[in-house]
Formats: sequence, structure tokens, C-alpha cells
Amino acid sequence: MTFITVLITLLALSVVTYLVSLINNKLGAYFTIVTSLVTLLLLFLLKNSIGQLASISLFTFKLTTVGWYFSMVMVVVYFTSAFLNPFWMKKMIYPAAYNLFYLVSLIGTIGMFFARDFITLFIFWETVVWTSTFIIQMGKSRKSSYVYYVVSAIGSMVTLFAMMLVYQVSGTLEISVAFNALTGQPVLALIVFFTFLLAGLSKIGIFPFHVWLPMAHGSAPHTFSPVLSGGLVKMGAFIAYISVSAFAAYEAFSSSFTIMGIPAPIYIIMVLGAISIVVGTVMAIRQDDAKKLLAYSSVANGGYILIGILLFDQLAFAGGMLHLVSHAIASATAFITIAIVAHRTGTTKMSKLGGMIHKMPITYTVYLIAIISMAGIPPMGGFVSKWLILQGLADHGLLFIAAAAFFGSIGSFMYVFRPLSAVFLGQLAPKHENVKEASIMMQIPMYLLTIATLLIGVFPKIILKVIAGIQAEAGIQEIVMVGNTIVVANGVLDTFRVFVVFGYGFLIALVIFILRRKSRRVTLMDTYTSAEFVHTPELLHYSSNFYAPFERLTKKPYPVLNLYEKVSIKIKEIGHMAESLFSSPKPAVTIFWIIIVFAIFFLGGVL
Amino acid sequence: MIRLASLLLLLIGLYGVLTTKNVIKMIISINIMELGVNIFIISVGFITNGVAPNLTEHIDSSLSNFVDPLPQALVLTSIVIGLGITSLGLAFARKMNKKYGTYDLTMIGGMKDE
Amino acid sequence: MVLENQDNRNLWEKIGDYFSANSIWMKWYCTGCGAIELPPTMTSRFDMERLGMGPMATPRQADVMLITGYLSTKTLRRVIYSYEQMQDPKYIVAFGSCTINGGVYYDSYATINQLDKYIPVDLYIAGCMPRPEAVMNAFADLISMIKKGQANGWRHYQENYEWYKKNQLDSLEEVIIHDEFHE
Amino acid sequence: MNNPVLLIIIPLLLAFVSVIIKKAGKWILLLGVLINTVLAFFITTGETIIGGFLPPAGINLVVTQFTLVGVILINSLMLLTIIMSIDLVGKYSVILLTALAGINGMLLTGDLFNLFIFMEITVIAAYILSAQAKKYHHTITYLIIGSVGSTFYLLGIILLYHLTGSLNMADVAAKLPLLTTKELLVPILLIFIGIGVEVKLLPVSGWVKGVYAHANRLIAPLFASIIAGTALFVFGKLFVSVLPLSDTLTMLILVMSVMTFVFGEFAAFKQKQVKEILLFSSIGQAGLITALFISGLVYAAVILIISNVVSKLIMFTIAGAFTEKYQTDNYHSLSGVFVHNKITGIAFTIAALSMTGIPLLIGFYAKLNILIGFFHAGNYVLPVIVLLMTIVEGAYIIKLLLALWAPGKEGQVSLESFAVEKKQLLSVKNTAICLIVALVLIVGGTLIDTTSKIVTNGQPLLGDESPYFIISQSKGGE
Amino acid sequence: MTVMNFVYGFIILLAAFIFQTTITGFNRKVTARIQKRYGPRWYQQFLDIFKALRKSSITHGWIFDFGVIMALGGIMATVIFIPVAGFEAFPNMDNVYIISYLLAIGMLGMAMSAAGSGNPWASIGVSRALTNMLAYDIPLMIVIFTLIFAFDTASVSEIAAMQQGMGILGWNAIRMPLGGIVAFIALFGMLGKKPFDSFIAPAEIASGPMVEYGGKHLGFMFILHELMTFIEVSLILNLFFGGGSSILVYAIKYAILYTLVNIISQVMPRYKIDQAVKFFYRVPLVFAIIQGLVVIFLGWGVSVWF
Repeated sequence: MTFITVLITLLALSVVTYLVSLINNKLGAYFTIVTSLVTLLLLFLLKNSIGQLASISLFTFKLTTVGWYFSMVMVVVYFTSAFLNPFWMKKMIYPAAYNLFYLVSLIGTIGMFFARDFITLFIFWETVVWTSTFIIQMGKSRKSSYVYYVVSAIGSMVTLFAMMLVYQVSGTLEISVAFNALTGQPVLALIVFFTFLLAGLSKIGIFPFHVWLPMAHGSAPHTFSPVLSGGLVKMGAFIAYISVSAFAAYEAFSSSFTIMGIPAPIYIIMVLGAISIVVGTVMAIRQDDAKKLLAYSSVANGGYILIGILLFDQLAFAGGMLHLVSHAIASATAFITIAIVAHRTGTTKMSKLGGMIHKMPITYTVYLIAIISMAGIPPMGGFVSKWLILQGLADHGLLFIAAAAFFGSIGSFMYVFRPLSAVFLGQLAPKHENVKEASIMMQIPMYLLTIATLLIGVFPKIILKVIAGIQAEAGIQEIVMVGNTIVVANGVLDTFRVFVVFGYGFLIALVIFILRRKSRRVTLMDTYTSAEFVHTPELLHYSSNFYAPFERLTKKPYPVLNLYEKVSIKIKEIGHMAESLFSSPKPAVTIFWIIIVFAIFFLGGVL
Repeated sequence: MIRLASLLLLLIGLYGVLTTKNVIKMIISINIMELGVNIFIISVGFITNGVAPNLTEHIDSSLSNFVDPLPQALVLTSIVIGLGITSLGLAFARKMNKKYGTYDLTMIGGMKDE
Repeated sequence: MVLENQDNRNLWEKIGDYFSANSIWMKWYCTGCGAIELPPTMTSRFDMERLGMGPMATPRQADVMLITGYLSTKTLRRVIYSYEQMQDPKYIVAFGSCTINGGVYYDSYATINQLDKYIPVDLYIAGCMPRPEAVMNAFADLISMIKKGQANGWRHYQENYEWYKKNQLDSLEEVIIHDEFHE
Repeated sequence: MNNPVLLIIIPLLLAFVSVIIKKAGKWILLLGVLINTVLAFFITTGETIIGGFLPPAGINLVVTQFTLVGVILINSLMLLTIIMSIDLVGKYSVILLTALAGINGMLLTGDLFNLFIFMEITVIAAYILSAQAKKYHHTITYLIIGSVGSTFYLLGIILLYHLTGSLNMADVAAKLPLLTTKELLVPILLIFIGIGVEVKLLPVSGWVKGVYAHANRLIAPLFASIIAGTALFVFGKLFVSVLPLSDTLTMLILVMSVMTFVFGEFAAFKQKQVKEILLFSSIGQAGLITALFISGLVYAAVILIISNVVSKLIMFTIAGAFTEKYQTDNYHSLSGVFVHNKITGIAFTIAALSMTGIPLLIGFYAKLNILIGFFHAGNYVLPVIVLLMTIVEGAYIIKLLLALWAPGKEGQVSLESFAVEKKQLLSVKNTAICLIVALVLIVGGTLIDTTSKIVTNGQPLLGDESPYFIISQSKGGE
Repeated sequence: MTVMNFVYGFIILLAAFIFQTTITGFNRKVTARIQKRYGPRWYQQFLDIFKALRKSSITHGWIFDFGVIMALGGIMATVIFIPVAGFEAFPNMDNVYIISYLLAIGMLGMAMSAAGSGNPWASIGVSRALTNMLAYDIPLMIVIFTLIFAFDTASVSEIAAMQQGMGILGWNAIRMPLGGIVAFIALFGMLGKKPFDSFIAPAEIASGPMVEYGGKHLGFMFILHELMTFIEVSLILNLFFGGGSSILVYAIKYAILYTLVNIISQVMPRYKIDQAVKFFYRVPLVFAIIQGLVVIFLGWGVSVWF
């Protein structure tokens, strides 16, 4: 089976989905599930034909392990989020278009990951950008869609510049070959490195480009937020991967100034990653909207992934690649649970929710496991990847970046706990008395993702094997696993053992607990209130200003937030100036300008 | 000399377009400009003591002091076009006056375009 | 209130009572003038931590509630509410004559005269107010009562819940009020 | 059949017929345009001498591959415009036919003075068309600026004639390099300003806003894509193949073009009326195209013209329909208008995206060529500006699209019920045409090799040898 | 992984509990003596715990119970991984990151259970505790990072072993004095000792996370607290104060370290939580970074002292 067949099949299926959606949009939504499942299966079959070359019309493809890896992540996220689609169909203004775009963006990502040349890469990249832009606007906010597009456009246009520059220099568009022409041209290499990476940075939400993430993730349709955060953000990581593998940044800058063995340009990007970890963490802690909070956490985790991939060594690279998966899954899960809560209650504002655990315990448990992974706590997937990254950083002695990583990882306890506490725990507001648990259909993706999180956490070997393949493909040292144990130069990790010992401890505690007298169940309102009689559950629910002291400390927002707005206002001002200067309804003004132009040109020509 | 004069006319016309507010005056200014250009065109083909470029037996075709006939042809066309534009402009001016009750563009320019 | 004298506890209960007796955490309800007698009791002069006693923040954690003086009807509601939030075994020590018979407020319309009509008191400390020596003595008595299994007010409250409730409602109309302007 | 004169003669002839048979005006117009379009496809490259005198003395029509593209493009667009707005033609059929003749003349003529005449014919027609909105002050503004511009142009060619003794483009082009830069300065400058007024370069195009902003469904695309496209083709012909520019002048014109590009896009970014957005975007694109011509990237410029005029045709038609149906084209008051007109909306969206340069649309192909061309010329600054402006362009286009597609307040899920009242924007016929034209944009952008073959026919346009993007070359053998 | 590993693990658990509870009782006496009191019996802490376990309890729903169990389970698992004087229940599992992150699951469980009670005090306490953690953990982790870089291993027992043989001069706290100071200060934060105890603050937020616990839940919390103290002190002891060559040395060092912390904390006032964050980011963080730079770029204190 060739890749082109797969691509065309998928395209045909998505058109079918669209047509079906036109007749019955709910059925169409089920078709999205089927199609993404088919995609998953087909991609799985493609694993055997890695190395295959394919081309059609404008596009050329090459099946690589890394592309396969990335697209598997993407398809898993798409597939699981698709289960929510049927429930949101009647809330969409263009349900059929949503289904179509949903699948087209999936195809776009796949095509992008397997792209062999720049044009293919760029075209599929833009396909994803546009389809997702049109999906985001079906959510709460048009502005977010706008910001998303603008930031993406900044990234993609600058990257297009880099691609064409490379094409000009090398005469070829093939990614794996084109960059070779840059050897021996350090200045050009520098320009290409920064410009090429920019699309990745903007997509993964690295510091100055992170503004779109909270807006877009926060207000996209609830069904699409998991895809955005779990999937599309990871496209940026792919660009980062190209910039270290095909572009071979380490060789290109080998003669430049190095910091702890890292060439300065790469270090600068890593510092940006570190800044986005800090900014994402701080901002996530401050949010009231659960989806925005998770979006900022994506910013922070994007920083980890970027740092990991850019280090491009045995350890941190594997960590970054693994973090990609574990965060994709955890973040998708978290967004899905929040989406379900929003579906049942109609809001994602944490200060308006509370006590959901008593109504939706399964959703709660799933969310709990997701955030444990997201915060990097042992038995789950997030820990292994964070461990690898931190060990890698320690191996290189990158102090400041490690400091940011620590900040992000401790800070993540704070922000992941906030929705846990404010949405699921605490008092149940009376208006949510009749909220029901997620339906079976919604539970399926939650189970799937939770199992995945656990599997990665306990048996990271499953993923690390593939990552070792990628490392072999990229020509760097492969990550070593002995049995279940990850063995690296400065440490070993056996997550299975950690899991078993945790289970052991849990068992002991459980036994002691059961042996003691059974507790009496009291209502939530029967709680210590300094003997005051409170009958309003909302008053007893601590959810707004959850981290008030911390928020006081970080009150002054950093200036970049308004940067885009300022630039936009400036552009409008200049536009207004141009309009009022040059487009006056009075002919005399234009005649005046004609004379001025004549005079200037004349002077310029004479002198 | 005549070229300077034509240039002067052109500049007068330009000055007129720049400074007047009345549409009729503007159109007149444009006319003056065109006049200047037309005179210039003529002057290009003009040769002192030139001969009319008529190919008859009386005139020696080897003479080199023919007046260039082309500019004269051009100027005719140009005058016609100028006439057309002037009349069109005046018609619009009349229409404008009918609609807004003024010939002054600045008065209308300030109005809202609705 | 009649205290049961016969000891019909099993071994586990005895061991439990031993722990309970030697580790008493208090919730002191500072309603009246008796509260000021407690700081000297706790600090270096008398040091009640010797007995394994110490202050605790909430009724959930506490073993003994100290009613340190007169109770108005308004505070009685809170006392009952807090008492019901405490975990068994729980004890009540009432300070001063106000809790016994109303003391100087015996004819006040706003205070109650006899606390044990509303909640079971394990131990009264007489005096107006009792000095720290008396308080320490009472604590020692409480410990020995618990050890002997005689501090059974909480059990009594469970058994005679209707009677207590009736008394409470007679005086208060409503224990857990729903409206802060009710009183 | 390969006599291009017919392209000029037939409309003129029919214009006279149309004066006589007023009732059948629009059908005659349709017939004329149809014939012209068909003829346009059959003319071949070469030189046609008119009047028997050999050039340089006589008048001739020159058909190069460049003009051929222009003629086919403009005539087809004219046909489409007329078909779409046949109901609005009314008494304008004479004017439109005359304009068509003028346009074809402008594109085909090989003579500088004839160019002037055809330009005047076109422009006079344009003046009259612009009066359709009954905003006479704008028409007068246009008229005055246009007249001054043509006067400048006339003066310029006369000076050239004075210097070279010829008005034939090829002849002039051959003779000009013999002259000094300083001698050439004033005539070239005058011609530049004269053409610049029509091309809509910024400081000298004050008329554009007044005229475009009030034009209706017929007039707006006529101005924005047909007349503007013609002017751009003429600009390219003159400044690439006829007039040699000194380095200083190249630099200055480039600066002015880029300034037009930047300011045009910025001004478009600021606007709230659909037509105003589009018109400033047209100005900006015109700036870019002139910059490309000046830099010698003819192929890229032609592709960009194609992309731009086709997009603008669709967009201005639909924008005209907004004013027609809703009496406003402020996009805030039109929120969700495409909810009821999905196919129209799709056509508009494709056109807008092509304008922004989205892959698989022809605008992207244009952008690729621009970048490749500039890089090849060793110019690294202009690509940056082009890409930055693409971002700005994308920003206002997406804002526009979002407003038109998704009704509802910020912070609320957009629903059909928030949309403006339901009205059919375009008739079925027009919708279909818009959609087909939009599909042309997609096809042209996808089948790149075919597009380039059609446009260049295997030979460089106007001697432009700079590289452009073809799949089979760029992707290497495989 | 054999049965014996689990048995050893259980032994460590039990020993840690008994040892630490005794030390706590002892320190209650020390505290009393500082306050010129007689103080409780040395085994008072045991009495308190067993009494709490004996009492009846209430629950606010399954998460209230589950959180407690998860907390204790997580902490117990962490204790099992702690190397004590070279003795490890599960060999090669003493990675410092595992220990410090596994510790978090206990905290998460506790926080979850506390917030599940529906009491706002508990949530405030949790929010403060987490903020406190963000404050002390960054400087500490940076210093630990420096250690890992310096010794090229993340194993706690290996780092401890590398400090032995040179007497007091081999201790990391001496070799890297700034790092030692940071670790010592951070220990206060970890243990929730004054001045960093605002998340408990009994008089202000009614003991914070523990507000709703009574009976066996409270007993669990006490056990948890003892075990957590053991983990934290052991971690600092192993990493910075040379661990212990034998159990006895280890126990003595441990007792001294803990008592020292307790004594100092008794004469401290309490920081507001944002003050604590500011303090940690002003002093220890700077110290930690200076220490890190010194070690990474100058190499002082890595292989040799002097």
C-alpha cells in the first residue's frame, strides 16, 4: 500500500463525511470517528513501508520514522477527540464544514509530517492553519481565531522566507538535501535557522508567540480544543526537529560561540523555551477559565518539548519526543474532560463550577490521571519524559534552563490542581444538582487515553523503542533500555518498579484504612465553618482567586502581552495617515502630491 | 521662447487646479494646461523658416527644412480629446450643482458620503 | 445525669480509652470570662501538655470541648452545632457557675441557665471563674474518668437524643437557623 | 483568424450600432464582448500594421505573449462581468463597448501616442461609468486628476518624440539607450506619473477611494479588475520593454511602489467597509506589481496580476451585491451574511484566500515566484516586505471573512440566529460564475506547470529571464 | 524484584515511622524546654496518633477517603525508596527525581482529599502549601541539579557515598557552602516549620488542609506527616550532610539535623505566604544560582575540597 493511496482514501472519506454531514450532521460526526479510526489503522499499516518515496502532482513524500511517530500522535488525538463531535453538532453554525475541516486538518498534519520537500511541507502546514482557523471561529470567539491566524501567519510567512532562501542557495527543495548547501555560510545559516524555526515557535507557542494559544484553545469549540492542544501544537515540534536533524544546527554552528557545549543560536531558542515555561506556568496559575489554564500549560509544556528536541542528544531528545506524546495525551484528556463538564454544565469558568466529582466521578478520575501525567508525577507518562529532560539538562549543566524547567514542573502542581479543586472538588452548587455523568460515547475516549497514559507511564518502552528508531534515523546515540529500565549516563529509571512500589504503599494504606472503623458519611455542607451557619454552597466554595498571594506577586503582566495589539494599532494609525494623506476627496491634494513626486524624482534624477 | 510660454501655461494651469475650489475654474485650469501642452507639441515640430510638408512637385523633397507634420496631427487629436474631457467635466459640474447646489468641491468634500 | 459505674468495656475499648485519656485535644469555646484562665494553664506555669493535652483548631480534630462561661441562646446554637461535628468519643467540660445554674445571669432573658439540659456535660468546674489550678485538677479528673470509662456523655447524648433535641428546640426554636436576621 | 485589430474595431462598431438600436443595447454589448473574448483566444503573436505605413512611421499593433495574456485575461473578465451584471448595464452599453475598445487598444498598440488616445477613450468611459453612483464630486475629482495625469503623459511622450523623433514603442526603445539619463529624466517621469495615476500608485491616486467605494456590482469589478489590470499591463509593457530607467529612477520608483504596497495594505487593514478594504488592497497589490515590473520580474508580476484581478472580480462583485441588498458594506453590519449564501461565501473566501496567497491557490504561486525572483536577483529586503505585508493582508482578510461568516458577539458561540436578515445576494447564475471563477483560481494554483505553460508559452515574457517555479524543475527528477 | 524487597521495604517503613515519631516526641520536649515548660512524654506522639486512629470519623465522599489513602500510599512508596546508610529496599531506585516527584503524589492526594471536604479553609491551606512548595523547591532543585551535574549521578545513595571518607569536610554542605545553606533553609520550607508554616496556621485558617480531618483520617495525616518528615530530612541528610556510614551514625546525624531545624524554627515568626515566596526568590535562589555557576564553570567543590 502506498502513501498516496492512503492520502487519497482519506481525502475521499472526508468528502464522503462532508456529504453525509450535509444530510445528517450527527451521522457525519460519527463518520469523523470512523475516518480517523481508518486513518489510524492505515497509518499503523504504513509502519512497514517506512522509507517509501511517493509523489503526486505538486507533492512529494517520504515515509520516515519520525513522521510516522508524529502522525500517530496526531491521529490518536484526532481519533479520541472525534468521539465528542456528535454531541456538539447542534451547537455549531456550520456542522458539515466542521466535520470536513476536522478531517482535512488531520490529513494536512499527516501530509506535513511525511513531506519530502519544502513546498509540500508548507502547503500542508497552511492547510492545517486555515482549516483550524475556520474551526476555531465556530467557538466562542472570533477574535481568537483572528489572533491565531495572525500569529500562525507570522510564523509561516517567515518560514516560507527561509525555505525559499534555502531553495535559492541550494537549488533543491528536498528537505534532507537542501540544507547541505548552507555549510560554510554561517551568516546565512543563522538567518535560515531563526527564520525557519519561527513557524515552529509560533505553532508550539513559544514565548513571544504564545498569545494565540490561550485565546484559541480557550474559545475554540470544546471538541476541537483537545486537538489544538494535544495535536496541532506539536506541529511546531516537528519543525524544531527538522531544524536540528535535516538542518543539522549543531554542525552548522559548530564554530560559533557555545554555552556549555550548546551553540549560541540554539541556546537562544532554548532560552525562549525556558521563558515560555515560566510565562506559561505563571499565567496558567492566574487563570480562572479552565480551558485557558490548560492552554497556558500547553505553552509551558511546549517549552519542555522544544528544549528537549533542540538538545538533540541521547537523553533530552528522547525526553522531548516522549513528552510530546505524554503531553499530547494528557492534554487531550484534560481538555476532553473539561469539554464534557462544559457540555453538562455550560461553562468552563472555574469560579462557577465545583463539586462535579459527586456527579461525574469517572470524568474526575480521568482528569486526575491526566493531570498527574501533566504535572510529571511518577506512575504516569509525563514523569518519564520530564525525568529524561531533566537528566539531560543535568548532563549538559544548563543551569538556567533547568531552573525554568524546575519552576515549570513545580508550578504545574499548582495549576493542574486548580481545576481539580475548583471544578471537581469543593461544594456542589445547587444549580448543578441534576448534572449527569458523561455518556458512554464520551467515556470511550477517556478510557482509551487514560490507558495510554498509564501504559506510557509504566511501560515507557513502547514509545521509547520508536524514539530510539528516530534517534537512529537522525544519527544520534540511541536511548538504552534494559528490560523495563531506562539506563542513562547519570541515572536509571524503572517505572514499572515505581508503579509496583506505589501500589504496595497504596495497599498498605488501604489495609490500615479498611481495618479502622467505617466513617460516617456527612453532607458537604456539614463542614467546619467556625460554627457559623452557612447554607449557600457557593459561599463555601473556594475557587476564584485561588492563588491570591501568588497572583499578587505576579500582578504586573509582562509587556509582550500587548505587543501585538500595539503593533496592530500602529498599523491602523499608519493606514489612517496614508488614507487621509493620499486619498483625499479633493483633487488639489492629489495634484499636490503629483507635483511633489515629480519634484522629488526630478531632484533625485538630476542629482 | 514659445516653449517657455507653453511651460508657463502649464504651470498656470497646475496652479489653478491646485488653488481653486470652484469646479468650473478647475476645468478651465485643466484647459489651460492642455493648451500649454498643445502649444508645446506644436513647438516641437516647428522649424524657423520651415516649409509645409506637402509632397508636391513644386517642392524639393530633398530639402530638410520641412516642418514636422506629425505634431500637428497629434495636436489635433489632443485638442479633440481635451474638448471631450472639458465638456464631460462641465456636464458633471452641472449635475453636481444640481444635486448639491454648489460648484465648490470643498463644500461637498466635507459632507458625509451617505 | 447519671454516670454509669459498671465497667463493661472490652479490651480494645480499654486500650482505646487509654490512648484517649492520655491524648486529649481541646476545642475551647471562648464564650465567657473563663477563656482567659486557659493561657496560663497551657503555658509554662502549669503546662497542660504534660498531660498530653493541647489545643486544636477545629471540632473535627478535638476530643474535648471547653465551655468557658455563660452561654447566650445565640452561642448555644453554635455550641450544639460544633459539638455535633466532633468525633466520638467526645467530652464536654463546662467552666464556672454560669454553665451550672446561670450564675450572675440567672435571670437574663438571653442566656441559658443549665447547660446539661442541652448537651451532655462530663465535668463541671465550679467557681466564678475557676482558677488554673482548678482547671488542671478538672483535667486530671477527666483523664481518670476516661480511663475508667466513665466519661460517657457522648453516648448519653446519642441515647437520649430526642430529649436533648426537645430541650434545645424549646429554648431555641431552631438550632440550625437559616437566616441571620432570625435572632 | 489572427488580426488583432478586430478586437478594437468590433466593439467600436457595435458601440455605434448600440447607439442606434438602444433597446437591444445590452444584447449588443454582450455580443461584442463575447466576440471579443472568442477572438482574443485566437490571435497569435506578431505585429499588425495599420494604415499601410510601415513602423516606425506607421501605426501598428504588437501582440507579444505578454499582451496576449493580458488580452485574453481582460476580455474574459469583461465577459464575465457583463454576464454577471447584465441587468445593470442599461444605458451604459455604448460606454462599455467603447471602454472595451479602448482597453484592447491600450493592450495591443505599439505606439505611444495611440496608447494615449486609447487611454483617453478608456478613461473617459471610466469617468462616465464612475458617475453611475451619482457622487458627482468624486467623478469630478477623478476627472481632474485623470486629466492632469494624461496631460503629463502627453507631455512626456511629446518630449520623447522630440528626443527620438519617433512614437513607435519598438523604435523608441531602440533609440533611447543612445540618450543620456538626464535627457530622459523628465519625459520618463512624466510618463510614469501619467500611468501611475491609472495604475493607482499611492500619492497620485486620490481618486480611487471615492470612485471605488460607491461603485455598484457592475462598475466596481470593471474598475478594480479590468481597468486596473489593463493599466498594470500597460505599465509593464512601457517600463520593462520601452523605457530604460536609470538606477536612481529605478530606485525611486521602487521606493514609491513599495510605499504604495505598504501604505495600501496598512490602509486596508484599518478599514471597516468591505469595498474600502478591497480598494486599498488593490492599491497595495498594484504597488507590489509595479515593484515587480521595475525589478524585472515580469512572470511573477503577470501571475500576480492574474491572481489579483480574478480575485478582485469576484470580491468586488459580491461587495457590490452587499450594497445592493443591504445598503451597506460595513462588515460589522453584515455579520453572518454568508450563512444564508454559502456558495457565494465560498467563492468570496476562495478569492480572498488567493489574494492572501494561500497554498494551492494561484496567489500562492504568485508569491512563490515573487520570492524566487527576488532571491535570484539578490534582493533580500523586498521578500521580507512582501511577506510582512502578506501577514497584514491575511489579518484583514481573515477579520473580514470571520465577520462575514460567523455572526454573534465576542464570547458567544456564533449561531445562525445572530446573522443579518436573509437575502439572496447573487442570482444563481452569478453565484455559479463566481464559483467557477474561484475554481479557476484553485486549478491555476494547483496545476502549476500548466499555468506556467499557458502564461509563458515557453518563451520569456518581455525578455524576463529570471527563474520561476515549475514543479518538474524544482522537485528534481524522480 | 523479589518478596524480600517488599519485606525490606516494610521494615524501612516501620523503622522510619517509629524512629521519626520518637524523634518528633523528643522534639516536642525540646520545644517545651525552649518555652520553659516540662513538655509531654517522649512517646506522646504515638499516643496522639493511635488515639486519632481510634476515634470515629466522618467522610465527605469517596475522594475524601481515597485522597488520604493515596497520600499515605505515595508517601510510603517514597519512604521505601529512601536509602538509609547504604541500605536500600529496592536497589537503584533512589533517583533523586523519583523521590522528589513521588513525594508529590502524596501531597497531591492530601490536597485532593482536603479540597474534597468542601471546606474553604482546606483549599486555602492547599493553595498556600503549593505556593510554598513553588518557593522552596526551585532553589533546592537547582542545588540538587548542581550536585547531579557535579557527581554525574542522580542516585541519592551514590551522592551520599561520595561524601564519605573525608569526615566533615567531605559533606556537600561544606564543599558547596552556599548550596548547603540553601538546602538547610529549604528544609524548613519542606517540613513546614516556622517561618514557613503559613499553610497550617491553626489560628488563622484552622490548620488549613487538615481542617476537616478527624479520627482515622487525622491519624493518617499524622503518620503521613511523620513519614514525609523522614523523607525530607533523609533527602537533605543524604545529599548534603554525608548520609551515614552506619545506621547509628545516620540516626545521630538525623536527630541532630532535625532537632537543629526544630530549635531554630521555634524562635521564628511566621511569614505570610507571599513573603515566603519573595524570601526564597531573593536569598536562596540567588545563592543556589551562584553555587550552580561556581560548580559548573569553576568546578570548585566537585572532586576535591581545597
